[in-house]
Amino acid sequence: MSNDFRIDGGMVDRNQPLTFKFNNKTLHGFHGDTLASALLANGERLVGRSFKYHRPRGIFSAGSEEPNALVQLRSGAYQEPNTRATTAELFDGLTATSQNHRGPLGFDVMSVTDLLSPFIGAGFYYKTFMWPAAFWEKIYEPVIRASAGLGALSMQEDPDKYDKGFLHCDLLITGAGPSGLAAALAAGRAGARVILADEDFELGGRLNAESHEIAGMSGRDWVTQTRIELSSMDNVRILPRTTVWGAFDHGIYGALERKTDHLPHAGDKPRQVLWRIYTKRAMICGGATERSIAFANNDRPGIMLAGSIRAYANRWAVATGKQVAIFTNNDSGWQTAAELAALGVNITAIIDPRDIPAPMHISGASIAMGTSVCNTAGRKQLHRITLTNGQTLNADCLGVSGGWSPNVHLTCHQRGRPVWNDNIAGFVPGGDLPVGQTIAGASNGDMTLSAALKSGHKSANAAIKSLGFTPSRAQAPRAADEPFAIKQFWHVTGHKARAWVDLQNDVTTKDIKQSQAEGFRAVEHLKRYTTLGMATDQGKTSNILGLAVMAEATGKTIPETGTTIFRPPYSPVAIGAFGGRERGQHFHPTRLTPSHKWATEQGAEFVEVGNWLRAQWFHRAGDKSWRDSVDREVIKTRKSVGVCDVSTLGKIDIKGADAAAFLNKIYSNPFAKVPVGRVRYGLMLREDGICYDDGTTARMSENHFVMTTTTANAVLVYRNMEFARQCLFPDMDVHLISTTDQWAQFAVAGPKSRDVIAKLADDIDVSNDGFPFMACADVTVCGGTPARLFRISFSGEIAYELAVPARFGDALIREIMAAGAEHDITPYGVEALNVMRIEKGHVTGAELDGRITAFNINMDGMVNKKKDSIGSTLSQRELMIADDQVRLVGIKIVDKSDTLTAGAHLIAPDTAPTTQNDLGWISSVCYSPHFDQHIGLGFLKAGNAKHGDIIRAWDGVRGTDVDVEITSPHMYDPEGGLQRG
Amino acid sequence: MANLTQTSSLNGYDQPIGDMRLREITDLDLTSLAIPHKGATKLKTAIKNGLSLSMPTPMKSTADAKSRLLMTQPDQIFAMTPRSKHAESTIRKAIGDTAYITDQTDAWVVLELSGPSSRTALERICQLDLHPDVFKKNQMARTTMEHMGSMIIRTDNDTFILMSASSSAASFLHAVEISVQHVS
Amino acid sequence: MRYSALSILKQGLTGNKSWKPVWREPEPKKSYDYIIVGGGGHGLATAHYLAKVFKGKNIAVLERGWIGSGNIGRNTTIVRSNYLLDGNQPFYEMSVKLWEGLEQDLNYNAMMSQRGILNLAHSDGQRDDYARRGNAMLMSGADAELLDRDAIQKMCPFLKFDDERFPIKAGLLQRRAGTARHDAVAWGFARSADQHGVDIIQNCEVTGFQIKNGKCIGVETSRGPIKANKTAVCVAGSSSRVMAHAGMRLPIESHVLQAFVSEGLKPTIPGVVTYGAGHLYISQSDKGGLVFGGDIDGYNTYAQRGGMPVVEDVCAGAMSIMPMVGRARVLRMWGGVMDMSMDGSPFIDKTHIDGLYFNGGWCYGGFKATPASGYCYAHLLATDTPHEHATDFRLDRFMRGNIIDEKGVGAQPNLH
Amino acid sequence: MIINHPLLGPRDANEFIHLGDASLINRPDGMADDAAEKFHDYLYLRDNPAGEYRELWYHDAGDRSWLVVTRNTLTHEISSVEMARDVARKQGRSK
Repeated sequence: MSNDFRIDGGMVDRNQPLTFKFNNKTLHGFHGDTLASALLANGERLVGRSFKYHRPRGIFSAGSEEPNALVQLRSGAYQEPNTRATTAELFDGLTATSQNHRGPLGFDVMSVTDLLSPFIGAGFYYKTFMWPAAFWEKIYEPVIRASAGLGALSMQEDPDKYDKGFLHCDLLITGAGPSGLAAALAAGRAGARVILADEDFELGGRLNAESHEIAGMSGRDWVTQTRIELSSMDNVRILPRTTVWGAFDHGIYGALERKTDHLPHAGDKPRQVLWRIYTKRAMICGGATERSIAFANNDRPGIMLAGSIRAYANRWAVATGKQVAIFTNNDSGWQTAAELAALGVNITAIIDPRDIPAPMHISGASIAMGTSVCNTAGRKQLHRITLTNGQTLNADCLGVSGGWSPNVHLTCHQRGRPVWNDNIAGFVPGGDLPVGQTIAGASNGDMTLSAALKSGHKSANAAIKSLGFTPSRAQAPRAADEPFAIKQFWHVTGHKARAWVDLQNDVTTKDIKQSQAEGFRAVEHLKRYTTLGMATDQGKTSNILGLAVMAEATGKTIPETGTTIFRPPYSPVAIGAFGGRERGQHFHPTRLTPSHKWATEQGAEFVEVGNWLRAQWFHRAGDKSWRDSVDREVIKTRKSVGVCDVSTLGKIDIKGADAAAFLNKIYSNPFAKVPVGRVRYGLMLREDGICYDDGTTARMSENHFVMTTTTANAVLVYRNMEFARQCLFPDMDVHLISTTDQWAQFAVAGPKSRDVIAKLADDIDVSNDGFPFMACADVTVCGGTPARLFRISFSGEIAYELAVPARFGDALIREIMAAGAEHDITPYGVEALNVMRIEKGHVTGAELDGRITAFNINMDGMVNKKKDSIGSTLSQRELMIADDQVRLVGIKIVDKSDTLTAGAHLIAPDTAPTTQNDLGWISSVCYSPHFDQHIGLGFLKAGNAKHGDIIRAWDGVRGTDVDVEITSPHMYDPEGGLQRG
Repeated sequence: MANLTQTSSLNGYDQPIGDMRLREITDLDLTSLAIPHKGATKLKTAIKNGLSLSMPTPMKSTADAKSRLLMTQPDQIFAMTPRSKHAESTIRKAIGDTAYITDQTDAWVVLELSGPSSRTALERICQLDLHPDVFKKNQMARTTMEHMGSMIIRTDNDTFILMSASSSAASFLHAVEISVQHVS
Repeated sequence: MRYSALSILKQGLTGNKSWKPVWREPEPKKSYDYIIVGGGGHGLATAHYLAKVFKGKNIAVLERGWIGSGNIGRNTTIVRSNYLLDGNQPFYEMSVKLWEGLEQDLNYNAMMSQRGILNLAHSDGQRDDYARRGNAMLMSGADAELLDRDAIQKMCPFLKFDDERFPIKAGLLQRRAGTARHDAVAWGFARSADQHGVDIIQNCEVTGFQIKNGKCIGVETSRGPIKANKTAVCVAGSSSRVMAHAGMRLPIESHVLQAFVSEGLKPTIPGVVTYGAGHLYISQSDKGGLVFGGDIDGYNTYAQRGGMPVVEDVCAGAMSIMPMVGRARVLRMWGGVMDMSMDGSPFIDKTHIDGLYFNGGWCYGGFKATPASGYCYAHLLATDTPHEHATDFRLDRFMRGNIIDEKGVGAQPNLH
Repeated sequence: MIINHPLLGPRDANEFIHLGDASLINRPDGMADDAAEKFHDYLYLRDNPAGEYRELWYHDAGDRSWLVVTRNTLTHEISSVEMARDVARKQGRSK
């Protein structure tokens, strides 16, 4: 196999060779590799193209900060764009393709944009593409869009599953590097509940990437020993492959665990789990990220962060070049060089801009102090560098270290504003940190190993002590402090070619200078104008460099120029993971009525109403369309008898000595004196005087009412009544018990309904005298099953509603059907219900849309002015009861062959459909078999005075315009004789 | 006329999944006992005398082998007692008119999840801290699971009662089932 | 400097060395005819129209931080006029018309892109509601189309039409709606206002009003007192705080609205799509990021951050109507503080204090309103009468009962 | 956010529904002469402070209590949580 760049050692498992494909080329790696390490081992240097100029790019880093090596991982519906090759674990059969190029990766035709760079610098698009105006959408923008963007979605439904979960701990430690592990040991040994999370699949952080000694053993052995100890503690939970991505209020952290991304297939398990972690304390042990230095053509494949070269060699046993040069302004670059040399990597040169003696000697390497790299050559692969001393060197890999930036991301999620620290040349956490959060190790500016271990240990002990735990006596693990001197050196000037700051978004030092010249000097202006730090890496390697270049341009210091803050997430999180299980069938819970099984057997078509599935109509042999079914159901109900499951209506039992007084406050019409055994229609207003619900409420006994609400508003009505009960009338003896799910309730309606009820109800006189319109009673049915019977009517016919405990609902509907068989009883669905209520002029949610007053629905008389009920005062505001306000009207078409449509607006004959001429709208329509035509309900300005008028229903979006006659809304049996019969 | 036959929300579902068992419980009466204004002391005595149980407190249920009482609202108790013919009358016999009694037997679906991994499974659906030092035996809470209002009671180390609205019983079962499957 | 392809070419060939600041940085004068408090989109637009259209002179915009630092720079960039109510729709349609000519008016490309907005309907009732709204739009002179499933399928084949719960039944399309580049709108208005002589003063916080005998004669600022004949407050997000300096309580609460952007992707979504059975609106920026959002978090706050439930809710919506976005990743989430008014509609009005004017209460809909808000506010400032399309945006409308409640949820700001 | 319920201890705010300013407890007398003006101010005008704020939350997925939460709108720090019923009684409301 062609692992030409593989060296000895490392943490890859050579006993588990893996095969994978990049751009269709078959390559080989080992278990423990990332896609990036395996590509480098195979000598693949060109892996992608930059965002704007389509410059050839190689692997730049070894972690989640990667700006260049973004690939489309997997294929088909599993294709995952913009995946960092540096964090993708290698598995057998992995496929990946490069992205953002037209034609092969090596010959991207879009790279012509690179030649146009003088004309397409920062903000160029704000200054052009304006003429002619119509060209923007048609020509300019499509071209921009096609060349922008990065990877592509498959456009197929994501086939994977996602899950969510909830964890609780005393102490969350994010990052399992030296400080995080030291912290976990301290807190774990003291007995605190600890969660230790790391985005990597190996614990250890930089101890895997570098060569250190801790407590007398190698850093890597110490990690192993620590992992074993932590794993043995019941109170410690280790979450590798888990990125803590957000710090939210009150100690809540968001984390994403990648469960199966390292496997060829997820099986039937979730691919990722989105954890919400409730913490009492949290420690950020997130380490630091290395950054680059700006110099001409510093973006070529082969130019990498120095520390990542060290990581590839130590952890993955990969030499990233045959001739490696190091350009560093700090001591860590020298340690990198020394370790690489020790591992047998050929170091050709070390270039350091500092005017100090060379910190060490590296065998075979030429050393240039006080010198910088000022240019490079090699389009698809670095092959030469030029130094400021005029020297030219051959190199196929250049490691750059511009210093290390503490990972302060999670400290900024709640207003924290990092502060500049000159000693480490970086921002450290500052400002308002999230409550309960502390920071340790390099994240806090403790850049050396011993300091990191100590601060992890110490901060953990302080955190658990504040929770009442007694820290163990163990000391912090011992290690040496490596040298960490740095000179603030950002930018090699004096060369004309572009020097990159943000590699992914192609922001160069020239762009930053132009931004300065044009007045975009505030940090946020700079970012927004140049797009610095806006790419998928969110500027992890570029923000501070950009700030420094701006500071240079304005002649200010970095802290005077500003700071850099980060928003969640720390690294990007899949939309699917946020969505979790809530997809398709399980987007919301589904509620089923007690007769659901029976209705399914009866050929019901169901419709979703506020999570309920309700029978819309029942298909019968001979029905040619749904209209046939609905017409049949209406006609048979009006002629004989029909039955409908109305269990979805909200039901609230209201109990207590003050129940009647309470309802009198809640309803706008009087309720104090409803007799026991009677039902009353009630109208509920919001405090602003708008109707929001209506329904019937039955007084079952002195201290017991049963309220019905509309299906949609059950929860809201309950909540509002709890508000009134607890906050407005706290001493009333009244109690609310939601009983919606307790009862199966069926409306039995039609002239023969009394016969049906008489057969079912035990020992009750259902004659009109014995049980008149608006009567109610606790009864039993079918030989002793407890039930409630109400004589109420929505259809306008003689009608009853019969309720039994829900477990008897299936049996009851079958008994009702049997009892009604002699009258050819018909089940009816919500469509027929709707037809009958429109014929009758009853309002529903289509009318009560949250803007409608009692006045609008001609029920102003129901707002009792002699009592103080919710909404009564504000319902009387001048413009809400003005004569020209809309009123509920009935609508019939003039030419019966026309159809009516809901949503049409009402306008006068011979006027244009304009806002000024708008007279109202149609809220509900249906075909009425009774009237043999379409009818509707609607709202018309001063509509009460216009019954009999002919006007127009104009429906521009549907292209219709029909003459209609305005009528009373009570079209069917306006006197109401039938329902009282 | 024949008595009406009963059905249960999940037809007596009972399944072993991994090292766990998930089943529907259908042999209980559920009633809510609203405490009349200033009537808590009276009710407490009545419960002691009539049900031989002490008054539950906001997070702690009281129970014996047959029955369990929960405090579901500051002025409402929830009783889980052996299934009888008429829940309200049965409770009224025990405590008289010391509370406003409302039958809730049919308003809830009751599941029991038991087995060593049950807490791990519940991590995927229940946001409460169920660590045995925090959520102890007989502790109860009302909360939300997959956007469904629910109740959870720890009846033993690895045994939990989970309750939710009966109309969405199938959705609730699915949510619990998936949580169990995902960790087994 | 006039911007054009030629200017870019010239600069490019000469090393991009002569670009000038887009706006001056003047010191504040002792007094102005007009002070506009707030250098956000609306304030800058007001300055532009006041100077350019209404020929106002001696105008300053005072900005506490950097211009465009408020909600103009932290929104989901949607422009539309698809409102239902008479009090709103003509105003927003006026705004869309101003957007359509904005680039030429400003000589600045704000990338107004009329890619259309599609509101999906998932039930017959919702379709009828959209019909009523679409008709109101047509009546105001706007465009609107009620699409059936097939027409939607042609436009957006990636949607999940046969969702088990909320299948797509219809949609309301406004083709002239779209998106714009938010920051550029602020910069474009600022540049034009500056060129018309307006002093844009950054880092100048108003700390009080000088009120004498019931008249406002100037402001106190962090850079000293400044006199003004007319003081126009335009600080949505901070309205209550600023107006409290004048002793006013407003029908406004502050809430946070979060927005989200994904990593850059090749063209995926053509225009703006909204979900009718959940909380989601989504579009794609020119850079390729999916830009999306949903409901406000629901509690009062002045902190520009929200919680996890909203992003989960919004993404669940996305997975329901377009499950092909599952593997796209959320790159960044942020929050903006909204002036949530008591009926969900804004205010452009005089106050009871002579010389003090108020513009605010834009809820989460202020971006699209930017040009019309600026125009109508400038009209009010210049003429002391409301513009014909902004007659209902009065502070006394709750007293009189002239409520403009698009959502129909009443006096509860977190529901609007 | 986490709301420390006086009876139930800390609970995720997602179990609660937010209503608004705690002054909504002080519903005016609808029969008073100046009721129209009082109700306007009560329902529509807000202090909307940037800082300490007393607000009403409802424990929807919990014990159905209404709570008065004192929370800082700049930092979200919660300094006290009370049962709204107790607050209402303290403010003189009864039946």
